This record gives sequence, structure tokens and C-alpha cells, in this order.
Amino acid sequence: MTIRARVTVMPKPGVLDPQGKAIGHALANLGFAGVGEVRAGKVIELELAETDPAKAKAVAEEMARRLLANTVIESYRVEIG
Amino acid sequence: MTIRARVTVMPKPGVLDPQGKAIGHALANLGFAGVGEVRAGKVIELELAETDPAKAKAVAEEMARRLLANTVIESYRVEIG
Amino acid sequence: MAIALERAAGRPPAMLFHRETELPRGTDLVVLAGGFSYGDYLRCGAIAAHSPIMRAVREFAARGGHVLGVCNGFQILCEAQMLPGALLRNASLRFLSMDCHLRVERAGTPFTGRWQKGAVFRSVMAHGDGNYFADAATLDRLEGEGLVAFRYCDARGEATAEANLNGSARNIAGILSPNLRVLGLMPHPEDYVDPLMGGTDGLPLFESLVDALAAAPA
Amino acid sequence: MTTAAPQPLPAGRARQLAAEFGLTPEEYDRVLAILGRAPSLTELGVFSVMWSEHCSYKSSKVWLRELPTRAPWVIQGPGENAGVIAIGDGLAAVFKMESHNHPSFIEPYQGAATGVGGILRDVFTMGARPVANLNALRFGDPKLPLTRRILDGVVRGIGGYGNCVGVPTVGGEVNFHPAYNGNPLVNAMTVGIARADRIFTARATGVGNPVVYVGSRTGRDGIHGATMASAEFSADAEEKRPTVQIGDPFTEKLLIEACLELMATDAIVAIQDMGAAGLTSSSVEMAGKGGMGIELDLDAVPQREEGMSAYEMMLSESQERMLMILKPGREAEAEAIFRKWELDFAVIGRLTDTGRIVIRHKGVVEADIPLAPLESEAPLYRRPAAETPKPPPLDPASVPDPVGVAEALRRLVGSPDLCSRRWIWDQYDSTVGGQTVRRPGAADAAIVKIEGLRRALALTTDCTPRYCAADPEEGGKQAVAEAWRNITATGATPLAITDNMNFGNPEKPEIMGQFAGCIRGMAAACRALDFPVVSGNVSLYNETVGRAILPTPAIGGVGVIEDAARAVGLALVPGCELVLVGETRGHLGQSLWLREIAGREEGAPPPVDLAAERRNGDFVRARILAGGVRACHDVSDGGLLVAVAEMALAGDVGAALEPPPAGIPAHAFWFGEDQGRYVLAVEDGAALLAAAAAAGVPAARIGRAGAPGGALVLPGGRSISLAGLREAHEGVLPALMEGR
Ligand SMILES: Nc1ncnc2c1ncn2[C@@H]1O[C@H](COP(=O)(O)OP(=O)(O)O)[C@@H](O)[C@H]1O
Ligand SMILES: [Mg+2]
Repeated sequence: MTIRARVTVMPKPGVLDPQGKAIGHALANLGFAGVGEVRAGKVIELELAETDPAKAKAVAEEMARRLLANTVIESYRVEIG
Repeated sequence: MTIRARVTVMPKPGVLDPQGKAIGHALANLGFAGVGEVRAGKVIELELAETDPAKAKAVAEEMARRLLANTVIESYRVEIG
Repeated sequence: MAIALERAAGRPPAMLFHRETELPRGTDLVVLAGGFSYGDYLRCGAIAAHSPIMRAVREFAARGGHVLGVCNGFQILCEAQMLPGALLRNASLRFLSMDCHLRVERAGTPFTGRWQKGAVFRSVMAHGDGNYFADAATLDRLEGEGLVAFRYCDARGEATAEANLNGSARNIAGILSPNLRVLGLMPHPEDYVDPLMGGTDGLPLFESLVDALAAAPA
Repeated sequence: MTTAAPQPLPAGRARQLAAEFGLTPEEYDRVLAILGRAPSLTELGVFSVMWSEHCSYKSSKVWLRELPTRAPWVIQGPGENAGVIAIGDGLAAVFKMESHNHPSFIEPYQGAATGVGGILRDVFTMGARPVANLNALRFGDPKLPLTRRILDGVVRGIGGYGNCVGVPTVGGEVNFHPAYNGNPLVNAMTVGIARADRIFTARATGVGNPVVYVGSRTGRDGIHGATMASAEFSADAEEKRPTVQIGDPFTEKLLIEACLELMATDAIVAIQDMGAAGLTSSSVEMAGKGGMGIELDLDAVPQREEGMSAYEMMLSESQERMLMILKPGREAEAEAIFRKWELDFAVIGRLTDTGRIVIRHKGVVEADIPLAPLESEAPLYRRPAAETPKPPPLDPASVPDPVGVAEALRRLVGSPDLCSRRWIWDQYDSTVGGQTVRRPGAADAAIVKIEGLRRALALTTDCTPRYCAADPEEGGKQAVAEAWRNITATGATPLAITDNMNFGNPEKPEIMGQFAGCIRGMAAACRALDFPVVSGNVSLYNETVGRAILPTPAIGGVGVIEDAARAVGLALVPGCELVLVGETRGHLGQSLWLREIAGREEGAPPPVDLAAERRNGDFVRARILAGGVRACHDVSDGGLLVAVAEMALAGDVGAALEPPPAGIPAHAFWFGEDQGRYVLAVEDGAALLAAAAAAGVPAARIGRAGAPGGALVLPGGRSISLAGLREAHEGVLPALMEGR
């Protein structure tokens, strides 16, 4: 059995996000009005050989901490299922 | 009022995802066992000057179609709120 | 790029700003040069493909104008859907800055007139996202219609897996539009147009263009 | 204007904070004396950053003064954002090197990227278009996963920023040593070209002239951690946490174009980038250099985040920002240019004649400091320096050869300090701009042509930290001499250097002794070789848990060659004769052979005879320019056989070698690291030897180039295939990086 985990890694609040800024500009240039802040991050979807969602979550969090996110500049969020 | 939209962009099935593969390898090297498929994508979080979630979703989908995703290689998913 | 164009054509090209909306009168060739437009944020070439000047470029191509996109320019042409397919991250996930060899797959076009089919030349590549991708049907169509312009190969002209440094589908380095007037390619032929730069292997592309454009005024 | 005095901090609190900000009690007393009262928080911030080691050079200045900085071709020596030298045709080369060591340890990608961004700004601030980047890197034990992670991030960061900005990265150097395990060195160098009569400086003049902020907005990036830790200043601690600076190379590119466009007009009086301690150091230095006063209105500063305090804005290290003084009435013209490039533009103050910096925010005067004492009373230390004891020379006869010459060569070319750096430079765009004549690995110095001319720059970075550790003075000499030699080996004339002094804690006498020794050696070499220092950077406190890095005075050298087509590379050419120029004694002390093959790190480093260095180099350069020299390579790390092997590999051409002279053990002859030597591949060996004899330069035939793809044939007939050597040489770094 496997469980799917999704790790979302975003720049921390206050950390400059040049990519988000550029996307915001580009959307405005395309004529989309009313676009406020834009932040760009990564998402990593994993299949884990686990049956217990709580365990899967703990494992994914450890992965995020150790590899997927650099917690100096990024925060992460783990979703299961 | 603003509504937050989250656009997740993932490589389409069948499109090579070397980044996902590399992450899978790196996790295995770090000693994480039982990691199956790994896919790496992007997430863009937007603040939209909207009050109607349905409208916000429609706008975000148009943004995804026109700019945020390249549908030759990527699929997208929009979440609101 | 401007140097290569001036060398081949004998006069300097006009430079356009991304916010301009019209091409200069009498334009016979539009070149989208390399260069991390908009920082290549989001996807390489994606934001530039929507810049104001691109509407004019698209119309120019639709009227049968000649367009050359190199590196970032190729990415922009794909993102603008002026050429099919997309350029993914290099398979190695690393920026690759090195010499490569290209084999001419389609001679007799405005870009390849000075080469024979099968000719092999050296070029420089310098990109992080040059891994050409298209679905199998599109690839088959490109091959069937002879729209593959260049393939990565080794020094002897073999299109091997080792020579395919960025992992492109079927070693494809450059493709043409059906009317053969739009070319996109990842490597930089303009970097070898002077012995001082290490060779003149890329010069035929620009000389071919001069031949073609002199023969067929815009 | 109202001039309400700033709100002083409570006396006890101020003293405590001053200590947290890194001011000593004596330094804080000076602050009190200058102000005549306790400082406000913002004032304390200004003093602490201006008097930090980084901005004030308080521990290093007295030593740096010993370096020669003049030559007829020097237009601007140390003291401005970058050094400037004349390179002919009314043009100038503008260059500097700077460290980003600590940030690169915390966040390798962004640390290295913003290091490149910062040094680029130092160069285009002076009106130059950046044309080349180099990088001098030092990492810990390559077997440690941490080292690999840092190396990977640093290389990606340097490439990520430089490639995107469109400036080619054309050279550099890399060393590995466990002393850098917790403290890698990332030294980035940029070279730009400007018109010699249009150099911009940071000297502000003209009462009433507008102070203009351009570039990115200000956020809470990189603000001194200590303050933020004191919860008192932040209700929501998480929100205000100090953050690592993030680079935005695309904005930098726009900033370059916009600045150069404005510089083509005559609207600018002075300009300075906002580097470390951004708005504080740029405004204080600009006004100070011009003997002016300055008033800033922080409400006008473009801000990325909400609710920033004056203190935060003055100390923010947000990237891609510049401060300018414009001529009166030119604001609209300048603003139009920056808006066109989609950059922020704001008039944030005026120059005054008060000699003070006055900072207002939300209607409150947050700081009011006299500028002259801020500079003249700045602390300056001649810290105690304990000389490094001179190690005894190592007698080559006392180190027998355990493995033989062939095996030692194979191991050496595959050792971390000698293996090919291709894996690194393949990730750097080295040809963007179309002017790169010799790329990394092709010649001892990179050759970058000046657009539209035949003339070219020759660029290199060099330092051998293990020599500096064993004998700082000889090591300092050697670093400068090697840079000079690398430029010479291409046929170019070396003109000037920039340096990046990376050392441990200067409060330790033995570290200060290393610093002083290196400076002494560098100064002697600069003088003997007419190779002055025109810019530089000092990075101290490079220690982890009390252990210092090896003393690392990285040297960035710049030379010029009249005709780029005459520059030679190191690739061997079939049929040439190989001639060694310079004297070989077989010096094994501190050599890589000793470390890698005999497992010993000891002895005196090879001495540098500066007179011989100069004589040999001038001879080699003259021969190259006279023609007939098809390839040239200096002999450095690894010694003669490694140099020959590198030439053979670069050209994919074999060579047959002659027996060493009697009296020197074979391994000492082939792997000794005697200085001042070059291997030349020439068409006519006899003619070269005759010319050398006439010039009093030691030279000897050592072999002959063979055929493409062949082998190195050692005296006695032992043959080492180039294919095998190449595998050993080029396979190492990729394998290491993949953790194999
Ligand atoms: N970090 C780097 N970035 C780019 N090029 C590098 C780097 N490190 C080394 N190189 C290149 O590799 C080649 C060999 O370097 P090095 O062994 O230091 O040369 P040398 O001993 O002749 O000074 C040079 O061309 C140098 O510029
Ligand atoms: Mg060197």
C-alpha cells in the first residue's frame, strides 16, 4: 500500500520572491486586473510505502526539513492523501 | 476584499520529470526507504481582488491557461480560499 | 548575435525594445536572440512570449517573414506557439555551457542553404532548459515533413545518446515552421563566426540568410 | 526644517545593545563623545555598521597601507567601489573582488548568487559595463556530504546569477582543505570596461542636490541578527526575523542597463551601490567623501514590506539597489529612464552643508550624526601580530618515492586540488557576449576581447593557501607571482591586481601575524613585478569553533594583450618541442606530491625569487609576442609533470619526455613546485634555447610533442595513455559530486 504526500515549499514571508514578482507583472501586462501579491513556490508529490497517514506525514515532514526545503528562506506544508 | 487562489502546475504524465527523479534519488541517498514515484511541480499563490469564489476560480484558470502553465507539457489545478 | 548579423549582412541590425509594438519598416528578418528574458522566471521564454512586440513578430511570420530564434529565442517561439513543442530542463538538471556538434538535417532552407544535408558543424551551447519535448505525433509530423533542421551529434556526425547532452527528444536541436521561414534552435551558431572566437562554423547560417533574403526581398 | 533631536535610548539599554551590535565599550564611549548624548536606536545601528570590521577595515587598514597602489596606468586605486586602470584607446578596466563567505555557508545558492550580484554592482557603479566574472572558491573535505552540498549550491548560484545577467564567467580557482569545512570561501570578481574619461565616483557635491534611490524595493533582508533577537523591538518575532538576501539577477540586468543609460548623460554627480549596510554606508560614504551633509526622508524609500522602522531601512541589505546624487533639475529625465526599465525611482533626500546625516521618518528625526567624526574617530587597530615561525626546508632526499613517477602522476591529476574543473565551468556561460577568446581550461588566464577592438584582457585568480599557512610572507609573494605568471603565460602584460584577504579572527595574534606576513609578501611581489593593487576586500573572522581557515589572500589579476589573436593557450600542438623555462631544484616542501603521495603536509613552501620571476616572465612574454610559441603553461600546483600532462590533455596530444638532469631525484624533478617556471611548446627549440642563453634565463629542452590522442612517454619508455589520464583527471569531480 502506498500513501500520496504533497509537500508545498514557499518562500517565507518577507523573503524576496523575484519569480512571484515577475509573474505578477506579467499577469498585469496580460490585462488581468486586481492581482495582489503573487508568491511562487514548489510542490513535490511523493508516493510513500506506508499505510498509516500519521506516519506518512511525519516522514514527509522530515523529508521537507532535511532536503526539500531550506528553512532559512522557505517554509513548507505537508498534505497527505 | 481579496480571495487567495492557488494554482498548482505539474508535469503531465508522459513528460519526463528529471527533477522529480533526482529528488527521489536524493531521498534514497539520505536513507528514506519506500519512496515511490516523485513528481516535482510549481505552485503559484495569488491574491485576487474578487469577492466571488466562483469568479476568482474562473480568473485563476484563465491565468493558468494563458501564462502559468504550458499545456504542452504541464497540467494545472486551481484551488480557492 | 548582432556581431554575427553585421558580419554576414554588412550592416548592423536594429534593436527593438520588448514594449514596442511595431517592427521597423522594411524588416526582412526578425531575430530573437538568447538571454534570459524576464529572468526566465516561471518558464524560460514564457513571459517574453506575451510581451507587446511579440504580436508584431507573430504577424510578421504569418505574412511569410523570416524569423530566427536562438536559445531563449527558441524557447520564446515555442511558448508563443509559433513552433511546436516545449523546452524542458536539461536532463542533467544542470546548466550546460560547452561545445556541441550539430548535423544539418534539412538543407536548402533560408537558414541552411550554404550547407549540404548531413553536414556536421561545431557550435556552442549554453542553456539550462534546452531539452526539446513534443508528443510522439508531433515528432513524427516534424520528421515526416522534414522540419527538423539540426540534430545533436558527435564529431563524426552520429546522433548518439552521448552527443545528446541535454536529453532532447530524438536529438533535436532545431526545428522549422512548415513554410521553412521560422527556425528555432538551442545552440548558438553566432558564437562561431570569427576565428578569434574559436572558429567560423556558425557563419554559413548567417550567409545562407543573406543569400535567401537578397533573392527574395520582403 | 524642524530639527528635533532624536530620541536617545535609555543609557543602560544603549550600552547593552551596543555590545550586542558588536561595539566594544571603548567604541561605545566614542559614540557618546561624538553625539554628546546616548544614541537613538537608528544612530546606534549606523555607528555599529559603519564601525564594523566590514565597513571600517579597523583591523586591516594599517597593514593594507603597505601595499603599493600606484603605477602610471592606475587611474583609481583602492578607496572607490572598484579599481580602475588604463588599457589603451581611451578605455579603462574596472575591477574588484569581494567575498560572500558566510552567506554562502548559510544558503549556498543565494549566498553565492548575491555575491556575484554585489560585485557586479561595484563595477557598473563606476560607469563600466561588466564584461567578465571570475570566482575563487575554497571548500572543505570533498568527501563530506556537507562540502558537496555547499559546492553544488555555490556553483549553481554563481552560474544562476551570472548566466542570467549575461556576463560570462571566464575563470577562477578551487581548492579543498578540511580547514574550510565549516567556512567555505566564495570570492567573486567582476571586470568591466569604461571610457577612461567617464569614470563615476561616490563623491557627493552640491548643496541641495537630490539624493535618489533606484532599483529594487527595500525589505528586511539581512538585517543584523542581534537586534532582531531582542524581542523588545518586534511584537511579532516570526514576521521580523532577519532574512537571507535573495538575488534577482533580472532586476540587476535592468539596473545595469538603466544606470549605463543615465551615465551616458551628464545628470549624475555621484553614485554608489547599496552593498553591505545598504542605505547607511552608501549615504554616509557619499556625503563623507564630498565633505557634505545629507538629509534622508525614509518615508520616500520604496518599501517591499509594511511597517519597516527607520532602523530596519537603514540597515537592510536588500539587493539590486543604488543611491545617486543628481544634478539639480535632472530628476525627471533620470526617472523616465528608470521607469522605462521598470525599476523603482525615488528622491529620498538632499545634500546639505551641515556636515551631518539627518534621518527623518514619519515626521520624527531618527538620527542626527556629524559625519566627520563618524569617519575620523572610527576605530583603527594595530592588533598584536605574532609571526608564523618559519618552517625548516624539506630535504628532497629525506622523502623517498613510494609509488613511482607514473603512478604518482595518475593519482595527482585525479586529486581534488588538481583534477579538472570542467564540471564547474561547464555550468557557467563562458561565451555570452561573444568576446571570449580563451575559455576556462584553455589558457592560464582567460582572454576576453574588447568589443570592436583586437585588444583583449587577460584575467586570472590565484592563491595557494597551504603555502600561506606554512609561510605567510612567501605565500603572499607566491599568490601575486602566480597571477602575474598566469597572465604572462598567455602573452599578455600584467597590469594590476585586486585582492580578497580571507583570514581568521584578527584578535588572535597568530592570525594577525598571518595577515601581516601575507601583506608583506604581496607588497614585495607587487613592487618587483610592477603589479599594483587597485582594489580589494577583507574578510576576517573566518573560523568555526575556534579553528581558522588557511590564510587565503586570493589575488585577481588583470593584464592586456594588444592583439587577441596572439594570445597562446596551453593546448599542446603536435610536433612541437617542449622547453622548460626557469630553474628546477626539486622543491618538495608543501607540494601536492608530498601531501597526496607521501601523506605529509610539511616543510617550507617554495621560495619566490622575484628577480628571477620577472626576468623569466618578461622573457617568455617577449618570445610569445615574437611568434613561434604554440602553447605555454606555467608550472604551479603539482609541478612539472602535471603541467605537461595538463598541456597534453588540453590539446589531446601526447609527448615524449627526456630524462631529468643528474643530481635531482626523479620525483623531485617532476613534482617539485619550484616557482618562476613555464613550459613552452615551440616550433624551434634550439632558437628558444639560444635566446634564453642570451637573456641569461635558465631553459632546458624536456621533450617533444607527439601525435593526437597519443600518450605521455616517460624517460625510460614507460607510456601513460592520455585516455586513461583524462579519465582520472575529468572523472573525479563528477564522481565526487554524485557521492561516488
Ligand atoms: N571556479 C572556477 N570557475 C571557472 N573556472 C575555473 C574555476 N576554477 C578553476 N577554473 C579554471 O580551470 C582552469 C585551471 O585552474 P587552475 O588549476 O587554478 O589554473 P592555474 O593553476 O594555471 O592557475 C583555469 O582555466 C581556471 O580559470
Ligand atoms: Mg591559477
